[in-house]
Amino acid sequence: MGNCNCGSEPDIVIPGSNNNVDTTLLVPVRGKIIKIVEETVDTKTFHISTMDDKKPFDPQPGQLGMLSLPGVGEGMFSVTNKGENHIEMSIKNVGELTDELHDAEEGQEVGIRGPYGNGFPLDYCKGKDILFIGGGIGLAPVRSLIMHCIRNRADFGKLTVIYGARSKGDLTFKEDLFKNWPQVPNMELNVTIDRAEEGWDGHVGFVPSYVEELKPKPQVTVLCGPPVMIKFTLPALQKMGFADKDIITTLEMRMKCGVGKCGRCNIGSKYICLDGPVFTLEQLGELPQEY
Amino acid sequence: MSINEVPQNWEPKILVFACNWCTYAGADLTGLGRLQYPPNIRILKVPCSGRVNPQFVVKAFQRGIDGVLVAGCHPGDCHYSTGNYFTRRRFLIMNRMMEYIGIEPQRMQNKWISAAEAPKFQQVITEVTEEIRALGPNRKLRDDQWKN
Amino acid sequence: MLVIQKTKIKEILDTLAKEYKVIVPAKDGDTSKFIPYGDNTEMLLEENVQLPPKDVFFPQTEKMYKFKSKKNTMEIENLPIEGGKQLIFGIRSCDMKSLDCLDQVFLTKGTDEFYKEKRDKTALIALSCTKPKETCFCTSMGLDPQKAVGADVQAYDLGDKIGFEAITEQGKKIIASIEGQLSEESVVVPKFGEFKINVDVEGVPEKLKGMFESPMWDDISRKCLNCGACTYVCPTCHCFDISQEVRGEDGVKYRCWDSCMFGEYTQMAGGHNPRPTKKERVRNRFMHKLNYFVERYNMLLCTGCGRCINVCPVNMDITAIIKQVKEAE
Amino acid sequence: MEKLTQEIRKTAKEILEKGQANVVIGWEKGSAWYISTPVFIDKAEDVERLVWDEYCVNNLAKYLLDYKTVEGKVAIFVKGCDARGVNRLIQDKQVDREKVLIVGLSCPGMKDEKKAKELGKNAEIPLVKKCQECRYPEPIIFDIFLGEKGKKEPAKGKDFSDIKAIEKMSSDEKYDFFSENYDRCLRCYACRNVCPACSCRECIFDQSKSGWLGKANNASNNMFFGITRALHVAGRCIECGECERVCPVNIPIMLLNKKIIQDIDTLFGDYDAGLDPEGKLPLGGFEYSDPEEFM
Repeated sequence: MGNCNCGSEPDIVIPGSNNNVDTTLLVPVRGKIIKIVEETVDTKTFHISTMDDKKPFDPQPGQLGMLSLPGVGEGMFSVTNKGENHIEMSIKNVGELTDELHDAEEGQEVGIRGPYGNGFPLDYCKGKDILFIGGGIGLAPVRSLIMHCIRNRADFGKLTVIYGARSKGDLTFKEDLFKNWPQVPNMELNVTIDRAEEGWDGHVGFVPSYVEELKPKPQVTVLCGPPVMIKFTLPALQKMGFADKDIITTLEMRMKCGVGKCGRCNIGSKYICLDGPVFTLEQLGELPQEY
Repeated sequence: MSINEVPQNWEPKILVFACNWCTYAGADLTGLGRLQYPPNIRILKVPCSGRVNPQFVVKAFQRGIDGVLVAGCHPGDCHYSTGNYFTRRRFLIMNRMMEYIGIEPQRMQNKWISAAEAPKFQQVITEVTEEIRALGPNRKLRDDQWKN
Repeated sequence: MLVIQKTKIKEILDTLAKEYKVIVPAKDGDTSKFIPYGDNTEMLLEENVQLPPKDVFFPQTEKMYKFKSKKNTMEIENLPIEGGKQLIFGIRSCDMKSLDCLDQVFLTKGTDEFYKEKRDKTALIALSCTKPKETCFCTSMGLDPQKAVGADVQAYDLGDKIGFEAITEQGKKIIASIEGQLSEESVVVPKFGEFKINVDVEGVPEKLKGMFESPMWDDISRKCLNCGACTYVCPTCHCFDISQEVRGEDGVKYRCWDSCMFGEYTQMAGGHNPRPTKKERVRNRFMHKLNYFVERYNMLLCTGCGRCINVCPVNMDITAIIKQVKEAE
Repeated sequence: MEKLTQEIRKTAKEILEKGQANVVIGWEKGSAWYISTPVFIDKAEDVERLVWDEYCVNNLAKYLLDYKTVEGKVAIFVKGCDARGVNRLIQDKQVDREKVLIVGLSCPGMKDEKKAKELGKNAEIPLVKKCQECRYPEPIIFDIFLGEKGKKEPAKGKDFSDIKAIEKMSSDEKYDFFSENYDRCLRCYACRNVCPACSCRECIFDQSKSGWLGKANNASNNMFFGITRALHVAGRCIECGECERVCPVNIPIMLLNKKIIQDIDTLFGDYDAGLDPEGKLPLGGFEYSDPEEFM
């Protein structure tokens, strides 16, 4: 697969190794939530930096971070963007930890470790037209690559986004979708919601059919969303003639260690936390269907 | 620390599960009547003594309680008419179980104390406290590996 | 070979105990395991112990760090990793091989400090086997029950004596420290007895790759109780959970053994479980042992110790499964 | 027993061929002569796998829960203890009586697989402990009965001598005894998973997030598990002894269960779980005349 780095062995960065020699692989560094953006009713984006206002780690697009709330627990989340001094994680309220996180306020201290996983194959994507397909919270990991492309605009070709959510209220990253990204040169935005509603004059319909309708012609497709969206979008893409190696997705599994040791996030012999979360459709075809 | 060593200034810690309708009201009355009883108890109000799941008791011992008293309405007086009959059956078994695994019977007691029985509340708490004081601190079932 | 009478083995251990915390196979209530050697230790040298030595390096529960949280602040305090110089006496070939497997997991592709600390500080005196148990099949897994991989010293069960052979530099030092108590004798190492279980694992990992969807998994998993007995007595199973205990403001983060047999193991927040029933869990366990691990680290994750066969309440026999894979079309 | 094995196969074949059930749960020969293990037969041609010998020790009742939401009938072979297990599940409304076809077998008492492993084929192998103490070798519920009754003399009365011995110890001795035993517990949950009285769809011990029982393994947590489990099955334990048999570290789990059985007998009158699928559970109710110790 040429210069794609999906399958390569990632170097493991020992978290916190820069500021505390005693830390080990599984011990987080102390950080804090510096900003909380309310994306939807049940999704918030948390901006996290270290206590001395630095970036906790420098993630590649698509990589993961382990966020912990003292006394509640730890959870693995995709890093949706990074700034000069912070990283961003968009988190949907689905369980105990995420529920507590949603109750947190700016200034809340957290534990953070990472980055984990392989990230998107940047070299492979370089110079190409890229289609981003997202559904619901699935835009979060995809956004890390979109933001990377925007920061390095000259390195990539046309950027096309097809994003859908259940309703207008469920659309995440509204500021990007409607304010920031439309300013980006050679970038096309297509937003859809499942059912028509008042105050929405955009497209209505499911993502897979919208993809078929738009007939985009990218060189690489990056998609993430709920399983049902992926299930119906993939055949649509394949029907349009895209090769499996040019369709890239990112998976999630329950994770505890993040470093390929605790065992649970395997799909076949691959660990999502090390070899994933980013896989091409070609790679997924070689793995058992157990995710 | 050896199992029999009593730390300085040790005071028994006793958890009292008190039913809302009788014993808790009885405890209230004890206070209103200015009847003195040892300050060693922590009262946990439950809607009915029947609410007390035996695992609450084990958990209390795990977390460092020296004795547990489960108290409710007298048989026949239950606010929910029969809750305390279930309590009676359950704790006849539970108390024997705790004794069987090595918890001294004084550490796991049940008493019926009505809303009017302030003197009884005072007396029971005094007795239980003294019995447990005599036994010393409980280390059995204690989950103290997290202290360091 | 340098030998000592079995009856005098305690003298050697006493000498070693001056420098090391000595860990020996011994009886523990109605079971047996590796425990620190002491005056009252009932050593068990006739057969391998029922529980593996993995907890010496990878304890069932291990504190990782402490934290303190008040309102919205938190502090993280690292704990010193426990582990002084120690020595295991009497570890068998199968369990030595299991350390090789665990090393792959914990020491490659990111070093696990908790494991490494203890592994580095532990000297190993392996003991040869003469009499395989009913459930032993280490030879089938390519091991030599009389020659362990990675030991500092190989000890030989010579009947009423034990012979010692230094393998590594550290082993030579160990032997030097007890040399005065040993005598030089020419000995014949007895042949080991016949294995009741023999199974051919040749080609099984490769074949399993294509058997993920095989109906075989439905059949063999039906009787599984999904308890974690096999995984907890397995010397190579290494899955863990990370959890915490909180008392007021203070908390301790610890890791503890987990089992792929449990439903909670892969249960995701939000409800999805990629391995929802016993079929998926059983399949994952055996695929991990016989295929996934081989693909990843180029070795089987089974050492033939037979402990899982010994404890399984419903006779899920890994050797029977290997045979079934072999025979499958 | 060889003859009965043939009959079992014939019966299973008939059941499957006539469509009286979609699956037959029985025993097959395991990977050693001293092991027979549960087997599930869905096709008539597979009935040859079924066996009946003195190592069919597994209680099969628990497997009925796997078919709770599966359409169609399940046939199950039962010994005395399996039958009580099935009854228990029916009593708890976990299993629909209409959905089960019960084939009874008179149990001669099963041999101790662990002892067999040690002693070898030619030795006299003793019965498993649970079978030595068994008072109900005959299935008390069945639709079809195979073979003859009376293969084993039932034990006379319940033997609480081991319980009494512990009761005589001092508090500290008792605690040392139990904590040393539970210190070994691996929390593999084999005892729970095999138990026909443990039928909760979601078990408290799987809810580590609820905070009742941390995943950390120590004597305190393990005893919390042991005591809580004993109390959860109080009045429902059918004394099949499977928990103790399956324990990989040989914890005498039945000492807790039998203590409760003894106390129920003394306090509330003799009771044997799993005999009457309609009956009231001793801890699911009360009598106004129960002993009063809490005045």
